[in-house]
Amino acid sequence: MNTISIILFIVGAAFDLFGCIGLLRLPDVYNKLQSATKSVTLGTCSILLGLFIHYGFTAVGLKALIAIPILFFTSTVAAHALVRGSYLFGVKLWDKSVIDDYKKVVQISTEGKEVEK
Amino acid sequence: MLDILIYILMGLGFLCFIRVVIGPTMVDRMVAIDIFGILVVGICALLVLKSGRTFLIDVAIAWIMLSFIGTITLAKYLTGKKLDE
Amino acid sequence: MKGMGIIVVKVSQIIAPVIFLFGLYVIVHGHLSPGGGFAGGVIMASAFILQILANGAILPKLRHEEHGLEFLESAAILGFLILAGLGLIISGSFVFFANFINRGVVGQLISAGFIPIENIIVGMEVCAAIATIFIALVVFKDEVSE
Amino acid sequence: MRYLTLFIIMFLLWMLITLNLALSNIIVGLVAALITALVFGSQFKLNWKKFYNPLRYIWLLIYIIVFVWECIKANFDVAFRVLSPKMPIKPGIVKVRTKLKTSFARVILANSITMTPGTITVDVIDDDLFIHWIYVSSKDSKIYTKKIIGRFEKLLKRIFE
Repeated sequence: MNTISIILFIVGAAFDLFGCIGLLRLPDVYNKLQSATKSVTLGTCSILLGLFIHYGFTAVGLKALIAIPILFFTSTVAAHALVRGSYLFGVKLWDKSVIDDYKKVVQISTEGKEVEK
Repeated sequence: MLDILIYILMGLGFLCFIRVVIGPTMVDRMVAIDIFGILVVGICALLVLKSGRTFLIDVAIAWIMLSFIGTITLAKYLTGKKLDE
Repeated sequence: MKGMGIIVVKVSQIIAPVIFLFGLYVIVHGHLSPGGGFAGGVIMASAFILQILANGAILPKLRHEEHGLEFLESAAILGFLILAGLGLIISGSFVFFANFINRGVVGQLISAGFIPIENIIVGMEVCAAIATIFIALVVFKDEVSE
Repeated sequence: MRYLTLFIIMFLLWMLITLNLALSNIIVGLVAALITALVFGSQFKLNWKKFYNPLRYIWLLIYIIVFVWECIKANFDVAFRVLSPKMPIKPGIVKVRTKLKTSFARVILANSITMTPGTITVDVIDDDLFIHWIYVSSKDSKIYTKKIIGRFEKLLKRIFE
């Protein structure tokens, strides 16, 4: 087996490990998404890249290469949708958060809708 | 070597299940399920090398897409609780 | 603040055709690799579900789509029966679902007799049925709550 | 023309995932791409002329290299924050104003920000991006605007506008 692909597999598994530790340790939903989604996605992309390097330009290797952009797009959009959904659902930011600019916009839009009704 | 990596990833999936069980709110559980979906893709990619069955990469791609749609549905439930908006 | 926002809408325009094409790939290669009609049909239907989730459903338009999907579903079942009956008539062995087309070489794309055709019909049927179920859940929920 | 662009992209994708130059495969791929283009063509609302400009693909390659480098760098930063026992995090949601005009470029910018560890896009409203940041290092809007999107914005302007 190829040395480069083994290194990529190990790096990928390590990133997955960081992500899952973050999922268990960090305090609130937003920070969990910060660490977990991105570390795990990057780790899985690294594993797929290792698969591509091992198989080269065959059917399996190219499928692994195509899976990388699809995984990037889908996992980013899923993370964004979860963050926006949980904010609109009413999950509060962590107590020690420094700044919150989004609160005003949500308040304005929801109050405006109540006036319309 | 590959065996150890596959076992590590399966253990990480178990960590996600711990978060699903103890997660204080509903959103925590959703995040853990999302992460579990991405981990399974990595396990599938490693199993291709381990077992030599090349169709498992198809399974991985299909899993990416279906897990994406599942997460979008959960997020849609969070935003409005109504599907037709 | 209602709805899904611009990011999901824009990305679903790119991802949905890819999902649909992958479903077609799974269906067409059903006799060569695992998968086949049912799995591919579910993947194809999920592309439509993604569109509805992202853009939001306008009820009259959805009712219109539902009629088309019902027609497709019925047509697929009819085609399946016709195919099975043709096997009974043409093959001469009086077996329902007899494989009456030349089977070709194992491992090539066009082989295995009528199994690819049957896979395509099953895929159409499953895609139409699952999309119909989803649309019905959206539409009827509104009618019940009224 | 929109339909034709979608058809060409789908056919190339089909040839990549099957990787088989037999005649039967090409015919099946053409039919599959045609069905996909007919079903989803009306919802494919991107500007098709931009797909036929080869210069944009070169900038796209440069952008991917820059993006992957930033991604790896930031990922080690987040890994350090997660693993260190004190957890030095200082989260908050900041507002960033972007100069990009087309909505697709804004979406790609938001996705890039989401994929860089440490920052995640909460919403895009007109010109404003709302970003959840795991370590808010300064509260001056000019400094953090440059720090978050300065490295992507110029390249994206060349690719998508």
